[in-house]
Amino acid sequence: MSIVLNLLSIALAGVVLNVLFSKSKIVQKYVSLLIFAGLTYFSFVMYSQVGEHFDFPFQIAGQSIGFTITWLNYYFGIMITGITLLTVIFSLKYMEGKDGSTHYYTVLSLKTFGMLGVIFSSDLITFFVFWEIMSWSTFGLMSTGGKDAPKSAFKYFVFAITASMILMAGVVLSYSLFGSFDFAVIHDKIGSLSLPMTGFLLSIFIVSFSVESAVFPVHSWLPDGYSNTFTTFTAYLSGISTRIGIYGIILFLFGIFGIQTVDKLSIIGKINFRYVFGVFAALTMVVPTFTALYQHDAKKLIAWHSVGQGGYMLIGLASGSALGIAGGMFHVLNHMAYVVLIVFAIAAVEHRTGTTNLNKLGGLIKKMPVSYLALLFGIIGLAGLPPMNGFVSKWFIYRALILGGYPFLAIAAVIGTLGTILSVYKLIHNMFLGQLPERYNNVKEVGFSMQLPMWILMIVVLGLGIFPGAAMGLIAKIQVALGLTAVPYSLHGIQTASGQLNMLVVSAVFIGGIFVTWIIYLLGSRRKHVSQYNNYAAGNFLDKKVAYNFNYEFYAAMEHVIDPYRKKIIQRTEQGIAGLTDAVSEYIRRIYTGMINTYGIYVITAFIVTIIILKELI
Amino acid sequence: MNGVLSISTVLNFGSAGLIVLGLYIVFTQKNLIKMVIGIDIAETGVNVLLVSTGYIKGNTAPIFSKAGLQVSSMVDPVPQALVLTSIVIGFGVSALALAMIIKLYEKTGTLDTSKIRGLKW
Amino acid sequence: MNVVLWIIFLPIILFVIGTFMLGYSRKFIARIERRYGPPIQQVFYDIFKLMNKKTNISHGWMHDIAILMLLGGTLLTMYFVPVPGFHFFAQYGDMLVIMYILLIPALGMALGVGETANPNGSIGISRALMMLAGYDIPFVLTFIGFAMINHTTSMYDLMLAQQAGGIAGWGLISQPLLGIAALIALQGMLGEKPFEVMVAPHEIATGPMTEMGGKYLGIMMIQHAIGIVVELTIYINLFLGGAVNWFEYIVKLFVLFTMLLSVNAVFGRFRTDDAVRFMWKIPLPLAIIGILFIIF
Amino acid sequence: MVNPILLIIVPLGTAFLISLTASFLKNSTKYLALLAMIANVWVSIKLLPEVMQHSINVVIAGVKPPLGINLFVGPSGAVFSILISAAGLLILLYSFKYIEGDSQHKYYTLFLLLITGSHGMVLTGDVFNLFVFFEILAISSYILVGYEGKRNGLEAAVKYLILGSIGSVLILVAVALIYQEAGTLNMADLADKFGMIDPSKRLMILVFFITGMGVEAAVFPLNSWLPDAHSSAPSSISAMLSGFVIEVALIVIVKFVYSIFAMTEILGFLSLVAVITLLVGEFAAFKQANIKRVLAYSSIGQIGLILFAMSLNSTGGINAGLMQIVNHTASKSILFLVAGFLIVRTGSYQISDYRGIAKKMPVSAFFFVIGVLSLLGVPPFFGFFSKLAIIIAALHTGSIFNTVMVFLVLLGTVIESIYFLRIIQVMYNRDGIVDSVKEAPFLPLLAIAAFAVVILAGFLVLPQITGYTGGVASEIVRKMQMAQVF
Repeated sequence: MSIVLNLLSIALAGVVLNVLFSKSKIVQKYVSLLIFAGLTYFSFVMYSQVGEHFDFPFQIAGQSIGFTITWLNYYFGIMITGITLLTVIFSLKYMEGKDGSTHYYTVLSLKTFGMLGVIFSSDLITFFVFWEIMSWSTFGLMSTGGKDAPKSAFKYFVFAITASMILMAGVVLSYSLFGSFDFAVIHDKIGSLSLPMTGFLLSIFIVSFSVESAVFPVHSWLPDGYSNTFTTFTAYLSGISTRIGIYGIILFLFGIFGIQTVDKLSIIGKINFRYVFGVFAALTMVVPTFTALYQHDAKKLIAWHSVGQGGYMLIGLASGSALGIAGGMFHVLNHMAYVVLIVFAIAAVEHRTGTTNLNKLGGLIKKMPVSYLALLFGIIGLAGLPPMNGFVSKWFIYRALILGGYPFLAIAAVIGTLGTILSVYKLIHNMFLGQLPERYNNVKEVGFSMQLPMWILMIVVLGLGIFPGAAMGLIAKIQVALGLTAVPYSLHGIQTASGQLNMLVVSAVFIGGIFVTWIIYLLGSRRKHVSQYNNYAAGNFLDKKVAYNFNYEFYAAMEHVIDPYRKKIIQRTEQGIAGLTDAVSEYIRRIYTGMINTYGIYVITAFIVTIIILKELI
Repeated sequence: MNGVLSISTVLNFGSAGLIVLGLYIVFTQKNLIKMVIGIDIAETGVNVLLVSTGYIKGNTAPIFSKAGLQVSSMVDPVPQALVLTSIVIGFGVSALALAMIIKLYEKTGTLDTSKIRGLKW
Repeated sequence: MNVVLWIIFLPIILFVIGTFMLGYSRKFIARIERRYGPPIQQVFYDIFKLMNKKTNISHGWMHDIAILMLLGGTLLTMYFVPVPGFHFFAQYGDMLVIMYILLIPALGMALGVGETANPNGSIGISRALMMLAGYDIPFVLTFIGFAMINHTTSMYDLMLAQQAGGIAGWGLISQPLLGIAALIALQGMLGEKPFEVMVAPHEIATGPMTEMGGKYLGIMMIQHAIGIVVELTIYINLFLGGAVNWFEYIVKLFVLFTMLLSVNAVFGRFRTDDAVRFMWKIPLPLAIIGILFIIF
Repeated sequence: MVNPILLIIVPLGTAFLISLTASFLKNSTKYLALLAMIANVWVSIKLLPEVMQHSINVVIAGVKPPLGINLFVGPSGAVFSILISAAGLLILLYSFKYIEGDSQHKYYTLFLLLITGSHGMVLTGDVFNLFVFFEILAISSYILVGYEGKRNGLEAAVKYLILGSIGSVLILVAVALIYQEAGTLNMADLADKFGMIDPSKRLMILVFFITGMGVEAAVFPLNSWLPDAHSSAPSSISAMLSGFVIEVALIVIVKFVYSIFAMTEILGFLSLVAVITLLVGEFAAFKQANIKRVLAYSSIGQIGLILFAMSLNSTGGINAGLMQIVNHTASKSILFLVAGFLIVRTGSYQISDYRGIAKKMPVSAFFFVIGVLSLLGVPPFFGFFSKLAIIIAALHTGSIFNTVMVFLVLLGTVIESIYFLRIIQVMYNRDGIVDSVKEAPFLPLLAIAAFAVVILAGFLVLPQITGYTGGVASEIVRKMQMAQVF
């Protein structure tokens, strides 16, 4: 019995059991905990069976369909099951009071079932079947948990159904071109295809995956979709759900089409396919990060950032050099770790204070130190500063872009990073720093079951930051499996001829610096702790009534500079398309006028037209 | 003179004219009952066409009324059987149509199709 | 063996140079404003006084850790920037690492000031970060330009490449556009007058330093001194061909610093959005044109 | 060897038996109808295995073809009889609880006449006999559409009647021309002789027949009666009309074009008309507020899809079209039947009034979702396999025209999924205002469940189904010969 089937049957059992035990909440919670623990165990144990193939008993259109385990889907498998387990542990307490928890756990296990099916599929049909299950369950996931969750879920659905229809066209087109759905067969026969057709087929697949991974022009569904639902779902979705699109891009760009064929593709002679894809990735990095500055809701801010970080992964893949691709893949893992950590911290704050509105929070560091620490680790990772993991993959991507000769993509990456640093500080400042409002005086830290995932993720974020080699080994195996040159890595960084990154030394020197400062710090006399109201206020006094934070419009000046350039092109085009469909359907609806005479005239005109046309044909 | 106007061409064009006339009535008249009459005219036109297909010049009706009648001197009986059924069907449909129009008149109070447009778009 | 010696003495040497430069800067600006100004070693006295203050107000544990992060980060950057005679750590981290480590002190200060819960501090930090976004983009672009020419991102190799070409090999001369853009960006990085939006004593009561007193302010001044030297050294290594011996290094430091001070002494302060707009309207296009020259 | 003629005689006989015994059997006439339907299902199932080997030819009243009327039961006849009788049986069970009132027996008589008409059209081997069964089918559906006697029902029935009569006039002209030219009415004989007729006459016959039958098969310009008729008929009847009546008319056209007229050059035109029908159906349904009108327009869309599949001039295409017919019959019937009780319980046709109904009618809402998902072609449901087969068949031809058509079909599916999802979102809305509504009774739910089983378990028996539909496809594509009939 293939291990993949164990995974899928456990996930499916999760769905069934949750529905059965919908009445008793306790059993439901621990059943899903058990299910996801089992899933994680199996996905970790799977490394021994990489390369094993399993066929389904029945066939579709004469083609056998099945699963196979490769290093790439092993890598994604661990991420999916790991994050789902942490989300479930976190939501044991988080979902306690809320209604709709049956729906919550059922759809979560259905989505995991869909995602695992997608990544382990070895042919286009299974890929498409589980892709549909996944996108429908994402819609189900997103439609609960907030007052305007259904509206934003509907918006996601419109994008998702278009993407899956394009994907279906691609699946069947490749079947009719190559006569088989199997990835391996298509990989071998891809060379035989004419260049424009390969380009057309590749762009079909890439477009449908870009919709799922929120690349620039088609990203507008993500911020509302991810932030209007339960905060734990925001973590889960921005952590791993959009990265299945990235998995698709990696699989098709490198696994099936292969880097050689992709490099042969070029538009108007000079600009090759990867560069065009890189430009879109660059836009995905810059635009969402600066929109994040404007957000005053924590979840929306992070949702915009997960769009921006998706741009980093894509630009890494688009650079095409071994370092860049390794950076892109590594960034998927890093991003998952720190973004889920950040959103767990936001969820903890929401759990205690009931709001994620940045204008109303402040000073929670005094009451929720662990969540503060979690958010701090997360934002350092997100901003990509050393000792945290975000820095390592960004360093790879930067080096690949600079040495690969893509200056303008590197410029976009730089702009993106700075935008991230600004908005990320706003997040931690408005929530945890500044004056603590009166109403949050009795706020307590979250319980252990919510802290445990935070601690685990903190260790992962810091651990991967200092010892990136742990994950680089797996990524090197993936690169070799995909036919790319692997990056020479070591436990604490990489050693290439043209430059070396040693995170261990960087962190050691940083600790050394802090130690020296600590000694200087001890030279001075003891510090005196004072309350927040004992503060400089230009001669005036601060007390409970007048406590005020500088939260509202934190970057007013930057918004002042950027505003003229924000033309909201995306929103206008979307409204345009929606308006067009409405107008067309309104016009076509009017054909059925209700007058029987006009219906008769329709019949006779049809009769005459048929005669005229068929006269030529026969 | 009579070579050109052979009876079958006359009947063909006659039935075509009747059908076109009937359909014309259906498309232009606003009154429902006039439309049913139009349909009836069209159906009679078709029946004429059906009967005319079986016509063989100089033969008699396909009924063994007298002794000694040869089958070869009879007109082709098959289309006539068809016309019988078609007439019955036409009659049935018109009866049904008129019954429904009466009920519709009770409900809407008018026979004018431009006014009976409850269901549209 | 001498690596360990360098590791111990480098911070002290740079602290001394930095503090003298700050003292010199007060003297230099005073002279321009036709007054004598405090003695060169005044900054030493201030730091010494602050470190021995009895009452050190702190608003929480993050306030203390922030101070550690602040100076710790600057020391980290200091070790990675090659200085004449000592470039042991340069092999472990290249220019990109340095670019990012530069941000750690800024983040540390931001967190500490946020903890002090003083609105003036928060306004100062938000201005500082906006200014960071302003000057950092052109500065990194100039570095990207150089890295593309020499196909390496290690600062030490870039420095050697410049020294190979003698005076003509200097970054400022071989790529004038990038050099000028970086110079203007450097002005913002050091927080000199036209871009001194974050300290702005008249508007937001010295911004981030509002609630810092006693040894906290002392450590901040130490950090400020070492920070200035490190940032100037980065510019020297990239654009003025680095320094072979210490004498050349100190001369370049003072000449460069004087140029920046002279600009600082005569200019008023920009409004924050004007400062950012200036940074994105002058140095950024310059840098982009410079890079275009390199590509084509 | 059970005689296929039973499929026609049993419902016809029972229909008249019911009207005779209505006076003293009162409301128990429906059980008679049930018996007739069960008999029909049993006969058609027994027929299927035999028919797959060789087609059965039944001679009526002793007169051998080409003069006498004969039933020609090939695989297509058997498969469609199963489809008609099974769907008819389930809808009949549904009507037990749906149709009340003392004039029930009229409903069941017409119901069985409709079944007779459908079986007749599919089984007959004679062109005029086809016209007669077409008329039986048409007349019974006119009355059934206006059965509830409300203003909308009657208006729709009258419109349907007038358009239907125009259609039957055109068909009758075609029959007359066929007899005039080919001198025979038997389909097999006609197939042999059709080649010899001179082209202009062939064109006239073809156009008259297709336009006439097209009115009933709801092809684009001719289907203006469908939205009114299907939305104001009682839901069980709209389920039957959308379920298999329009599909029967469509398969007759396809059978004539392929195996009798053998005019495959016109298929390009047919697929263009099909895609136009699809797009018109989907776009018109996009902004509807009345739930049954949405489903009616969606039927137009689906008919467009089926016709597009069948006009691909390949056995794969027809096979895919047949699978889509099975899927459409099952899922559209579910949607109409669920809509039926939605309307009965909430008393309104407007979708906006069903806000949060899923809480009060969870089972029917769940079945509604399954029906929608299968109609859209979402995997594990049967609809996915039929849609996949259609697109594979379309892209296999490799022509650019078909690739463009496939993208239009996919656009249609996107539009379709948007307006269906809007309905589902309204039904599953959290803050439901619908309060005093109770679930639909058990028997209708059982009927709907039976349809749902077809879609859910479809992929388990996929090889068998494709086997039978493959037989039908190969029979249609092969040109009919006189030899087959003897």
